[in-house]
Amino acid sequence: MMQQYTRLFKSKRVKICLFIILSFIFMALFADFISPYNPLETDLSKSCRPPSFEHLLGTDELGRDILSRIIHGSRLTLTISFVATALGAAAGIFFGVISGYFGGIVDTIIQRITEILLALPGFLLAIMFVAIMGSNLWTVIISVAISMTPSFVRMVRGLTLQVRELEYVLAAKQLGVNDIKIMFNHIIPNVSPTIIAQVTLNLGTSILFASGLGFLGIGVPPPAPEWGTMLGTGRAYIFYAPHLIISPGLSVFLLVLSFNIIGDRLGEIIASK
Amino acid sequence: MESRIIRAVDGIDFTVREGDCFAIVGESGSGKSTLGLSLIRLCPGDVSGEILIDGVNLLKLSEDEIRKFRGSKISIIFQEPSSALNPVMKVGDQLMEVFTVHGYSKSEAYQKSLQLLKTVGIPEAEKRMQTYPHQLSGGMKQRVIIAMAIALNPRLVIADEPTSALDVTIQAQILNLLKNLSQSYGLSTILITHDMGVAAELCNRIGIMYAGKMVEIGPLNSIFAIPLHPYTRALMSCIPRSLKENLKPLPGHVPDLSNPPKGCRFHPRCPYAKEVCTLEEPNLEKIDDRLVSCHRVGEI
Amino acid sequence: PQLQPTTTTPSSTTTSLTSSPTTTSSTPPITQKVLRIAIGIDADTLDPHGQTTTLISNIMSFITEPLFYYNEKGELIHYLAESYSVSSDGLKVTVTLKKGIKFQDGYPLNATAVKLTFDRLLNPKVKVPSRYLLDALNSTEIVDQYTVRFNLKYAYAPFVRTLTTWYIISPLAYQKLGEENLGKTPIDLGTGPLKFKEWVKGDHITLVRFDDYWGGPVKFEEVVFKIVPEAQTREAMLLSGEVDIVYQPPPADLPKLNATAGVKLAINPSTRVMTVNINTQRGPLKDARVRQALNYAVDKEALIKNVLFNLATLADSPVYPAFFGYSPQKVYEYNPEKAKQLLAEAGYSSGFKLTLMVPTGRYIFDRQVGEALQSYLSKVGITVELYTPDWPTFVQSLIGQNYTSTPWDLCYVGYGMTTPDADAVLYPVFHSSQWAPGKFNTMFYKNERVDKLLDDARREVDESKRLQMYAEAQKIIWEECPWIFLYFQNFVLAHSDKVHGLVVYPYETFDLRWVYATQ
Amino acid sequence: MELIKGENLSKTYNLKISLTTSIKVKAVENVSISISEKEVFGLVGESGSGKSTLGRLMLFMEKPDSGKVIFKGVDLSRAKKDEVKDARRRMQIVFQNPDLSLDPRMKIYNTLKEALVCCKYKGDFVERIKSVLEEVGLSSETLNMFPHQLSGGMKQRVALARAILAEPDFIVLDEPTSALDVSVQAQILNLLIDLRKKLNLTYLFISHNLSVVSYVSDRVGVMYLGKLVELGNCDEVFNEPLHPYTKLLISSVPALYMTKKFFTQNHTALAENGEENPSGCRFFKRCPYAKELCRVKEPELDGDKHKVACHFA
Amino acid sequence: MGLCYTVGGKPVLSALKYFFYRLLTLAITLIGLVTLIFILIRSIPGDPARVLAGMMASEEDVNLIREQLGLNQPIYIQYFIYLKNLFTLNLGISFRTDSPVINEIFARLPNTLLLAVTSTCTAVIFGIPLGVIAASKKGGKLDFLLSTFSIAGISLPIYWLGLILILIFSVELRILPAGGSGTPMHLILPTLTIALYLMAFIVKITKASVIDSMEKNYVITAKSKGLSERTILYKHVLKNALIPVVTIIGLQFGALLGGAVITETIFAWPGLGRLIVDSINSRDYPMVQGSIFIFALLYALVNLATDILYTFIDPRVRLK
Ligand SMILES: Nc1ncnc2c1ncn2[C@@H]1O[C@H](COP(=O)(O)OP(=O)(O)OP(=O)(O)O)[C@@H](O)[C@H]1O
Ligand SMILES: Nc1ncnc2c1ncn2[C@@H]1O[C@H](COP(=O)(O)OP(=O)(O)OP(=O)(O)O)[C@@H](O)[C@H]1O
Ligand SMILES: [Mg+2]
Ligand SMILES: [Mg+2]
Repeated sequence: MMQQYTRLFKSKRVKICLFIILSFIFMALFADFISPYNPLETDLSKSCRPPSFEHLLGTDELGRDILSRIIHGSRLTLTISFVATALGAAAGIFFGVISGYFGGIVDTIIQRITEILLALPGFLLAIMFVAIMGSNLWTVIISVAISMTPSFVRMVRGLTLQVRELEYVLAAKQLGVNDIKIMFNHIIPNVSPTIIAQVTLNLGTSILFASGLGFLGIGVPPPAPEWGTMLGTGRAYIFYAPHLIISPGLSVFLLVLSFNIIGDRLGEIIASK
Repeated sequence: MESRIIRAVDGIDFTVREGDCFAIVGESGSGKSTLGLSLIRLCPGDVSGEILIDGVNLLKLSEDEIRKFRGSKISIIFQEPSSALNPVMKVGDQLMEVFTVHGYSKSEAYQKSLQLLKTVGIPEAEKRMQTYPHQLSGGMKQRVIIAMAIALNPRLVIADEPTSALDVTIQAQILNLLKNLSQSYGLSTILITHDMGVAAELCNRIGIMYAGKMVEIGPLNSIFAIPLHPYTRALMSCIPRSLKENLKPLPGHVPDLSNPPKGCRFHPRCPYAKEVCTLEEPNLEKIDDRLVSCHRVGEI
Repeated sequence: PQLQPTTTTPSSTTTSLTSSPTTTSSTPPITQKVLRIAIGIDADTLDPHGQTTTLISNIMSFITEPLFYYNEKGELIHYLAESYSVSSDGLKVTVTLKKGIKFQDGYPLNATAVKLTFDRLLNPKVKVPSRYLLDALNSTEIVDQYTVRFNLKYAYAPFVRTLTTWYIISPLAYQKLGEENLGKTPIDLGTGPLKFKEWVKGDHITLVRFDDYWGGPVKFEEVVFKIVPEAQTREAMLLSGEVDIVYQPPPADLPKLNATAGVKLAINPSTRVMTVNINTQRGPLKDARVRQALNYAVDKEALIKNVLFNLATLADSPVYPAFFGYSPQKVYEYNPEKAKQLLAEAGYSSGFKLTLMVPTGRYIFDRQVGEALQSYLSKVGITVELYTPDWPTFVQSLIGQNYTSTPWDLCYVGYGMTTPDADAVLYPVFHSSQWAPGKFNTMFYKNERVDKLLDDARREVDESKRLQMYAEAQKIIWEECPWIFLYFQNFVLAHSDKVHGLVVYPYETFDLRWVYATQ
Repeated sequence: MELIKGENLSKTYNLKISLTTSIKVKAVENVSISISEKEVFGLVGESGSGKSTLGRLMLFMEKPDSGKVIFKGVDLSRAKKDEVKDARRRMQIVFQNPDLSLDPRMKIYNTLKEALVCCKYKGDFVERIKSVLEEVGLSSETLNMFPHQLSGGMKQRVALARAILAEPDFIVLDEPTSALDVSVQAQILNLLIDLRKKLNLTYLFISHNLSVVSYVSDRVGVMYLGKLVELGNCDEVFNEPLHPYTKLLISSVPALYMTKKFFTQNHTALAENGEENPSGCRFFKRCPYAKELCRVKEPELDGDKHKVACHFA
Repeated sequence: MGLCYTVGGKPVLSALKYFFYRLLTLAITLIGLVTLIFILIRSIPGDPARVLAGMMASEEDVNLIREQLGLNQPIYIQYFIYLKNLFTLNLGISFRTDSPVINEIFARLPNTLLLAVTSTCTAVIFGIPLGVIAASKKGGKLDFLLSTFSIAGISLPIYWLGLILILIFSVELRILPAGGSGTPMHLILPTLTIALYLMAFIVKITKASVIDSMEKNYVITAKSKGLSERTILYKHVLKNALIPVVTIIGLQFGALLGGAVITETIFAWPGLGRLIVDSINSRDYPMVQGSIFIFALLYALVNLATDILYTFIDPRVRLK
């Protein structure tokens, strides 16, 4: 198992991606120290300045330093991405394992609900959810999490169905190990590799999702420097000051790309096992 | 990915005579399948040495030439009948392919395929041509695969554990079929198996493989009667024969081929091992009607 | 580049519109047969009285026409009406119609049509979003074929000016369609220069020329309003020559558009006054000094210049300058020191926390303005949290709450007024009888003197006395600051330089009657 | 002394064979067997004949559709939950595929510990595990290893150790050696025989390998399509098979040492698949001796010690 | 499967029953969905009557409208009325436009479908061959290029891509319309935007699937018959490899409908996605409920179609 992960890091691509992700994490952690300006400090007289030595990535429509906003924005983006994925995956694992392991009526109910949620495009669900709860960091996180939960449930349930029929699970049952322990000790660890790959991919997807909400203007509320919101705002200035959308767009792209490459590689390794 | 060089087959040297059925027997992982695939040049790794069929060295042929050889001069039957057939292609089409790829017209191919299916004992051949593999039982599938292998009357058929995925009753039928075919067509066959019984049913000569090496080659009857190599001997005594006779199991297991033991590869498990065995690799020596590779063959 | 509001229209007419306002130039240009205009939203209904948006209402004004209208300065002019008179008690308004005008379906314009229109407007079963403007109207009666009389419930001086809103429809068409289908099926029902041709929902609305138009036929055969919700896309369509006129191009691109060859901009001030409503009944905001401090804390000129790309004109009164009753005040200059001082005087030197509600995508750069306001207020020690709900929630939070329950302390909002009279702004917004919920005094502002002035001015028939009253009221309001007074939003159209004769009114509307396009 | 008894056990599965179609498979139908203490009961038959299902039913791993299981005099289908749980712990199983019978993500120690925790073992876990490992012929180094570090035979030994740790009376061995090489198979078979003696175990030994079954079993049952067709002492069944199916099976085994042939080669070329014959004998279509009676009437398992279900045996 | 003893050999579940079962679960799902939407949309603050009446309308007018819309009734009655209407396939009358919801939807639906179909087709036509090429040249330069393209394609924010395409093709080059609909030219940019993402996705899964199939035993069998690599790839591998691809394209079609919200916004495409968002933003309850209902129905039908297509490609899952 450890070998799989060492194999992961043998790839050069993965190393680069990991480096990118770690740099964003570093930026997020030390944003207060490394960002050259206060990301919220407006100066209307300096609005929409193109990149210069003073402002490496230029300034935005209110004269705020874009680099500082990107740096501080990584905090939001990574928070949303990690927390939402963690919540979504946790819920997915919980319901998926229960549904797959116990079967019967519990399974039917969970499956029906999953189907209902899957029949509704996740993005619309998120739009409604944000509309109900008002947009703030938490509603964005929760709506991203909710929209990814059903497919997690599906996947985990499928894996659980396979694992629960395996001999070592049957043997544990015959020994009289209780269901909770079987789920925690046997099922979850054995479905986890596939889940980990999926989670990695979802880290990327959730960023696209959250920044999509931001782009539509219903993401993390202003003046927070969320990348998607920056993109959505910058879009109004696309001809006048294209630099407003270049760096947030690129940041989203790079981070998502890195998560996707790592997730893909993980998936390959797990499949090749 | 860390790469390890596995010499699955190492310095194997043997001949199969026309019309012979040669059995290769050995434990799992001893390199039997690798040997089989190498013979038809389908083994993913590097193959060195010489594979001569009617004097033609297969290893010297170009990719195109060897392709023409495959199916027509040399063919192979695999262990898992259910995965060896393309699940989304009709059985008939898969069978006809053998003919069409070697230059037959469609209609000829169809006629020949029908004939073949009858030969391998599939009733209602016309109907079966139109079915998909999953609609056939395991035994039937194996018959289809056998039909493909013998379609162009090849010089050599390699059968890699053709029956180990099948029930005994069906195994008996398939073995029977193979026997009849080789009698009536004069096929030369290499039968790869780990079951001495299966080898005994079908073959007249046998080679015992251990860890990528041949340890004993000779006529089946004499080897079964008096096994000379300690490994052959141990293998025989592992088979539960008559009722309640105690088994004498062979300790340990097949070595890791990426790092085989020095000297005689069998020495760690051999009750007769002496110092020479740990140092020097024995060669196949001719003893009476067979070849044996053991330092101590005369002493035990 | 600096952009100043420009007026593309030539001199105006005051009483009639028999002739085009264009300089009657010598060579008649080759005209383009089809005019293509990119707009942002689709119509919900084609009912001329059922409109909620200025834009669609604007399109309706090409098909149907009101009794009175305004010119590009915002002054009242006669349209279908020939003349009017008001009784001395102010309770009866008599309007004489022009003669010889025909509806597109052939029906003659007469008193019957006017009565039918106003009866429909008063019918509670009909959805009429601006019905509140007719609050004073009791009934309509036919005096003779070309004269109608409006009987009012109470003397309401601005009444005639409200008549600019109501389009007169043909009784014949109304009868043909019936109440339930009006608005769903395009039909010839007005006296305007253009007729319905086609409405493909979500895609386009096409109008064609009405050849017998009383003001003379327009110079193109057809106009297509393409529905393109994204400003960027609309702009791109103009640049790629797919459309001739673009409704509200993206403000940030105006400098670039202005510099683009072949593109012209029509930028005009509008009557939409943008303000920050202050909940005057809450915490520190009860104190007028605090509210004044808020006014001093915001650099409106910088906002206009840097955030709004000059798409606004600084407000020196809540009333639009061309409106009856406008009286200019001294603008609160940007003076954060003074603001801090005022706050200290009020006992809030250490600051406090407020919530600012801002709609998103409703007004020009509304969210950006919100963020800038937040930033300005933080500089005088006031922590502001932004609340950015979508429009329905915004409206609910604005006018659906009482003064204790509003989820905001400050609210960025605009009031677009269609009646060119100070009463239209001051009464519903500042009179204490108009407190929310359900009404528009959402600042919960109350000043007895102002109340009295506004009450009296409504009933006063003498216009000079009314002017005085409004001047006083504006002065008091200005000093008490229930708003952070900001600016009047500008209205922009971008068009190809082949388009000539476009007239823009300060009501965020434009007129196509004199438009022609060269090829 | 009878240890466990299955009475009229039946189990039907729904088998999905395509998107729209599923069929009912009567995996086990009306089978009764009883196994005495310290006995090894062998079960043979072709693939799909219901051997494993019968094994699982006996373990109460799966509830039978009808019939009952009586373990040490307790009727499990009527017993209380706790009693069933307790009884099940006293019945263990070792599976065919060594790769699947151990959790790949658990160290051997933890896998084995689980068994001890379940039977509420009071003593020192490590001691006990070590001693059992020794019994199955493994060194204590194995404890810290993961399954993938072990060979197939070792895994099978661990699986056996896990079963033994639960202190069972009865173990179902479901083809415990068929995935192993002959050499390793021989080791495991000998180990099984030793353990039985040492620990007074009772086995249900399932296999399709007749020579292996004949090597370890005292009594043997032959299954065909969910039915027990022959049952008797091992020697008797293999030397004097009564049922044509048993004869077919025995003569199908490649003749290395088993010399007795009950059919000529031609007989084995009979239609290979068990086609249905709903009313009569299930072996009808494959049976060279079939008569009209066999088509219409299903034979009962009959006989004294050596039972057979054939009208003409 | 080995031997099995069947009960009379008859399928327990016939094709008819299977479809009936599918329809039943679909119905349950849809009812669940409309209920969920019913609750959700009503939980969003904001009063549809007020939105309709306009900000400056008087309270009386608003109340009047509320009454006309039936919003003054208790919520559960509204729900039952809604359900009752739904059973007669009556989706109600739009608050905003006063015309039947179904008409509004059918005015937009073809546009959304058109976009979905053109982009899916484009993506399939290019994506599958490229995927196959990448797989057959596994480890080569071309493969590297294609895999890089595909992973980048999936990671690209679609809204960004759309804007950049507009910038290039409409503004700079002025060769394609930036938005709107009507002519085939209008279709190009939105199709490209969606197709690029989808294609990247299809390349990825096709490659994986082909590689997976190439490792199957039947490929060795085919080789041993003397077939060339090419023949094996196109005759044996591809059909097997396409089976998972088809399913995923079916699933993606649903995701694509969801993504329509964004693309339709950027390209001013008058489709269902925009309609839904606009209706949410104006609290047009019947319209939101109706269009999501149709959306889900469509998605379910696509999935059903995928299942049926499946049976054509994979003989193992034949519908009996
Ligand atoms: N493609 C391959 N890559 C790496 N190692 C391989 C490959 N194929 C075979 N081997 C290794 O070569 C050795 C011989 O394998 P082979 O399959 O030839 O044995 P076998 O005798 O056929 O065994 P079995 O009886 O299980 O079929 C094994 O150790 C195996 O792990
Ligand atoms: N969980 C299950 N669901 C559906 N069908 C099953 C299930 N388990 C077994 N069957 C079916 O029941 C029949 C008997 O299966 P069983 O596994 O008992 O046979 P077996 O004799 O053990 O075969 P093998 O020798 O292959 O292990 C088979 O046709 C099988 O397909
Ligand atoms: Mg092999
Ligand atoms: Mg079994």
